[in-house]
Amino acid sequence: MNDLVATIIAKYNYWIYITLMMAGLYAMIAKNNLVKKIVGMNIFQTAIILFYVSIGVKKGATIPILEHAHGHGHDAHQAVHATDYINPLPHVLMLTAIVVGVATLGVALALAIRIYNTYHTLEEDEILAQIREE
Amino acid sequence: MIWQIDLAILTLVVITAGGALMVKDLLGAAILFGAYSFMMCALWSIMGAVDVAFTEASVGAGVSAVFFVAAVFRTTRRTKD
Amino acid sequence: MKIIGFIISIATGSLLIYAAADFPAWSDPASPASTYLSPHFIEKTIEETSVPNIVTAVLADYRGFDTMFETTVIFSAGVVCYLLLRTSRRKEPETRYYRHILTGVTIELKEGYKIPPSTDFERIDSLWTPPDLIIRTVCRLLIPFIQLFALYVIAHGHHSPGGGFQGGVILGASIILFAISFDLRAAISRMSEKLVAVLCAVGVLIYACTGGLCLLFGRNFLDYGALAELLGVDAVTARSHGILIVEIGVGIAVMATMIWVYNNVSSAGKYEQGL
Amino acid sequence: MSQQYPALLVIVPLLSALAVAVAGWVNRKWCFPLAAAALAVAAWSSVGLLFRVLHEGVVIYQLGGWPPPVGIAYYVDHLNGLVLPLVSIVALLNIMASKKSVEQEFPDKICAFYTLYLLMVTGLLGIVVTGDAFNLYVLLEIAALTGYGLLAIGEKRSQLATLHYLYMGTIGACFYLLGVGYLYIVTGSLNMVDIAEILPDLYHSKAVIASFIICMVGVWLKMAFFPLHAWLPNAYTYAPSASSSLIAPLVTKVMVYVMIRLILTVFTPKFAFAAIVLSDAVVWLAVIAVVMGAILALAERDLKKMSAYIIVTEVGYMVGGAWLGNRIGMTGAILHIVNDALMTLCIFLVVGNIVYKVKGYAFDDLPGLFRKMPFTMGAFVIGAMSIIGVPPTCGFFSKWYLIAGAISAGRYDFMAALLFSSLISVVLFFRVFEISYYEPFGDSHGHDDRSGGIDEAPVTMVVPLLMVAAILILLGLYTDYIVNHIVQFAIPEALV
Repeated sequence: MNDLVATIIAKYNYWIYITLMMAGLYAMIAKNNLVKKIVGMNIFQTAIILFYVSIGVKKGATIPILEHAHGHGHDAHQAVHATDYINPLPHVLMLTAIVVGVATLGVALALAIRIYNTYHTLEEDEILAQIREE
Repeated sequence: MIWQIDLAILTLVVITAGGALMVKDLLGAAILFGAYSFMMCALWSIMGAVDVAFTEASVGAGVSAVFFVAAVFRTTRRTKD
Repeated sequence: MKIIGFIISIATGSLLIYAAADFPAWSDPASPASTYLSPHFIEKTIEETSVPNIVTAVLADYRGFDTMFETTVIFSAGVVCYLLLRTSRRKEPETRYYRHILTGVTIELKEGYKIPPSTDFERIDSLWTPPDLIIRTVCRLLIPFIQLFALYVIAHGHHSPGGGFQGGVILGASIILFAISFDLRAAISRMSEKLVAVLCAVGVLIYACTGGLCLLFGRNFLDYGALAELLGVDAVTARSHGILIVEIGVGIAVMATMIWVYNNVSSAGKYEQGL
Repeated sequence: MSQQYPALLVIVPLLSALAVAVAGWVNRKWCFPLAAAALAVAAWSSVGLLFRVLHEGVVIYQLGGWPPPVGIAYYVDHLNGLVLPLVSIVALLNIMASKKSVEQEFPDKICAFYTLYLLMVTGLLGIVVTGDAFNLYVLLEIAALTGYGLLAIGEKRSQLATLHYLYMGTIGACFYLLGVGYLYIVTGSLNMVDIAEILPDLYHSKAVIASFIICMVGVWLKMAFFPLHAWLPNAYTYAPSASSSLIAPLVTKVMVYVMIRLILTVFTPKFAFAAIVLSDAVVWLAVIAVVMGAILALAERDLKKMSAYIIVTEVGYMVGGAWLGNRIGMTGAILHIVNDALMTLCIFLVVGNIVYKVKGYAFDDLPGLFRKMPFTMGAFVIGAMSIIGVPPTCGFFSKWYLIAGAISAGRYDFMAALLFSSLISVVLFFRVFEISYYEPFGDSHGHDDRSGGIDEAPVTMVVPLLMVAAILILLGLYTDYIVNHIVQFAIPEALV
C-alpha cells in the first residue's frame, strides 16, 4: 500500500497528464459540438506537451540558460556541468509542438466557420440530419 | 519548487480543463480555455521550462484564445454539450 | 458515441498508466533522457555557438531544420485559412457606407456613385460603432510598448527566454489588439492583406535562404559556420549571428501569419468589421 | 552537386512554394511554371539519389553539419530511395495532369492552391527522407495541414469531411508524438538509427512496448487502416479532383512507409515480430480490413467513393503483408507501396478527367464514356486490371508476393482475403465497364446528343494519364529488377 502511494506521489505529473489526455480524447470523440471538439483537441495536445516538459525536469537543476556566459571568448566561462541545468531538448521539441497546435487550431476554426456558413449550426447531429434530408 | 503552489496549480489546471469541456456556452469555453493555458504556462515555468512557458503564455493564453473568441463571434455561442 | 469515446479514452489511459510504471523516477538526474544527449547540449553550446540560452541554440542551430519546418507549418496554416475563408476580392457590395470624419455624418452610397475626392471620408461597415474613447486611448498608448517589448524578445533571445517565435506572436498580438480596439478595416488600411501575405512568405524565405546560402558556400544546409567569411567573423560567432538571422525570419513569419489568420477568422473572410 | 541531393530534394519544393506564394500576388501566371519546375528538380534529385544509393549504399546527410545523434540527419537507404522517386514523380505527373482542372475549379485561388500543393510534397518527401523521429512528426503535420486545406475546398460536404479528418489526423499525429516521447524517456535519443542501437537492452520495458503500440495506432489512424478508416472515404470523395489525385495516391502510402520504417529500422523486426505477440492480431485486422473494404466498395454507387474504399482495402494488403513477419510478405508490402500509389493515381486521374468533362462521378454519369473518352477509359482499363491483378500489369506481381508471403507464414486466411478482394474488384470494375461501354450516353440526363462523338479531355490531361498507364505496365515488366536490386536490400538480414 505504501509503495502504491509512494509511486502515485512520485509520478503525479504523469498521472495529471494522463487524466488531461483522457479528458481531451473523450471530448474529441464524444462531444457533439464541433468547437467543443476543437477545445478537446487543444487540451489533448497540451497534455502531451506537459508530458514532454515533465521528462526534462531534473532535481537540483536550474533553467537552461547559462550563467556568466556572456561574451564570445572560450575562456570567459567556467566549465559547465550538465547536472546543473535542466534538460533543454524536450523544451525545444515542445516549442515546435505548441506552434503546430496553434496552426492546427487556426485551420480547424476556419473549417468550423465554413461549416457554420453552410449549415447554420455547429452541432454535428443537426448537420448530419440536414445532409440526410438533401 | 514549493509543493503547495505546485499542487494548487495542478488542481486548477484540471478544474479549468474540465470546465472548458463542460460549460454549456462556447464563449465561456473559450475563456476557460485561455485560463487553462495560462495555468499550464504557470506549471511549466515552475518546472523550469521558461521558453515553453513563455510561448504558451503568448500563444495558448493569448492568440489561441483570441482565435477562439473570434470564431465563436463569427458562428454561435450555442452548444448542447 | 459517448460510450465508444469512454471506452477508447479509458483504454488509452490504462495503456499509458501501465507504461508509466517503467519510467525512470520523476526529476531523476540519472534518467536516460538527462544523461544521454542533453549533456552535450548543455556543456558544448557555449563553445560551439556562443549562445547562453541553450534552448535558443538547440532550437535554431542543432535542430534548426525542425524549426524551419515549424515556421513552414505556421505559414501553411495562414495559407489554408486564406484558401478556405477568403471570399472573392472582386465583388464590391451594392451599398457602401462612408463616414465624414470631421462631422461624424454617415453616408450611404448606392452602386455606381462615388464620394467627393477628399481625405475626410473613411469607409465603414454597416454595423460600425464608434470606438470607445478609453479603450482607444489605452491601446494607442500600449501598442508601441508591446511592440518594443516584442522586438526586445526577438533580439534578446540569445541571453534570456524568448526568441523569434515568442516575439513574433507578441508583435502579431499588438496588431490584433489594434484591430480589436478600433476595427478590422482600420487595421487592414495600415497593414494590407497583400503585405501580410508577402511578409509571411518572406519570413520563411529568410530562414530557408540562410540555409541555402550555406549550401552555396559548400557546406551542408543550415550549417551557419559557412557564413563566417561573409560576416567576417569566426565560425562560432557566425553560428550565433546565423541564429539571430533565422530568429528574425521566424519573427516576421509568425507575426504576419497570426495577423493573417486573425483577419480571416474574425471576419469570416469578408475583411469587414472583425471582432 | 550530387552531394547535396538530399537537401535539394526537400528544399527546392519548399523554396518554390514560398516563391509561388509571393509570385501569386504579382502575377498569377507564374505559379504553375514555378511549381512544375520545382517538382521536376525534386524528381531529378530523387532519381539521382536512388542511383547514388544503388552504387554507394546508405547515404547520410547531416543537416547543419552536426553529427547524427546531436543534430538531425537524413538517412537514405534502399527503402526510402525507392519511395522518394515515387512521391516526386507522382506529384510531378499529377501537377501536369491537373493544370486544367485547377483552373476550372478555383480560378481565384490558383496561387494558394499551388503553394499548398508544393508544401504538401515537401512534407511527404521530408517524411520519407528523414532519419529523425521528431523531425518526422513536424513534417507529418505539414503534410496533414496542407492536406486539410487542399481537401476542404471541394464540394459542399467537403468541409465537414475534412474537419473529421482533422480530428482523426491530429489524434494520430499526437499518438505518434507520444510514442516518440516514450522512446525518448527510456533512450534519451531521437535519431532512429541511434534509438535502434540502444533499444535491444530495453525490449522488455513496458514503456517501449507501449510506445510501439501507440506509434502503430497513430500511424494506422493516419493511413486509414480498417477500424480507423472512417474519415477517408468522405474526405477523398468530396475533395476537388486535383487534390484528391495527389493525396489519395501518396498520403496513405507514405504512412505505410512510416510504419515499415518504424518496424524495420527503429524497433527492428526482432522486437516487432518476436518479442511481442501482436503480429497475429494485426494480420487478423488486415484480413477484416481487406474484406470489409471490398464489401463497402461494392455498396457504393459512385466511382470516386468506390475508389476511396479500394484504398482502404489496399492499405489492408500492405499492413497485412508487412506484419506477416517474413521476407516475402515484406517484399510484397514494399512493392505494393510503389504499385498501389501509381494505380491509385491512375484511377483518380481518370476520375479527374471525367469530372472535368462530365461534371460528375456517379455511376449515372458514366454511360457512353468509352466512346466519348477512349484514351481516358483505356487508361482506366489498365489501372483497373492492375488493381484486380492481371499479369502484365504491376498489381499482379505485388499481389503474388503478398500471397506467397501469406502461404509461407501459414496465414491462409490472409491469402483467402486477398483472393476474395480480387474477385470483388473484378465485379466492381466490370460493373463500371458495363455501364460506360454498353449503355448509351445521355440516357439519364435526357440530352439529345446520342451520336457519341469523341469528346476527350484536353491533351495536357490525357498525356500524363497515358504515361501513368505505361508506367503501370513497365513496372510489371521490371518487377524482378526492382525486387533484386532495391527491395531486397531494403529489408534487414534479420528478417527471413
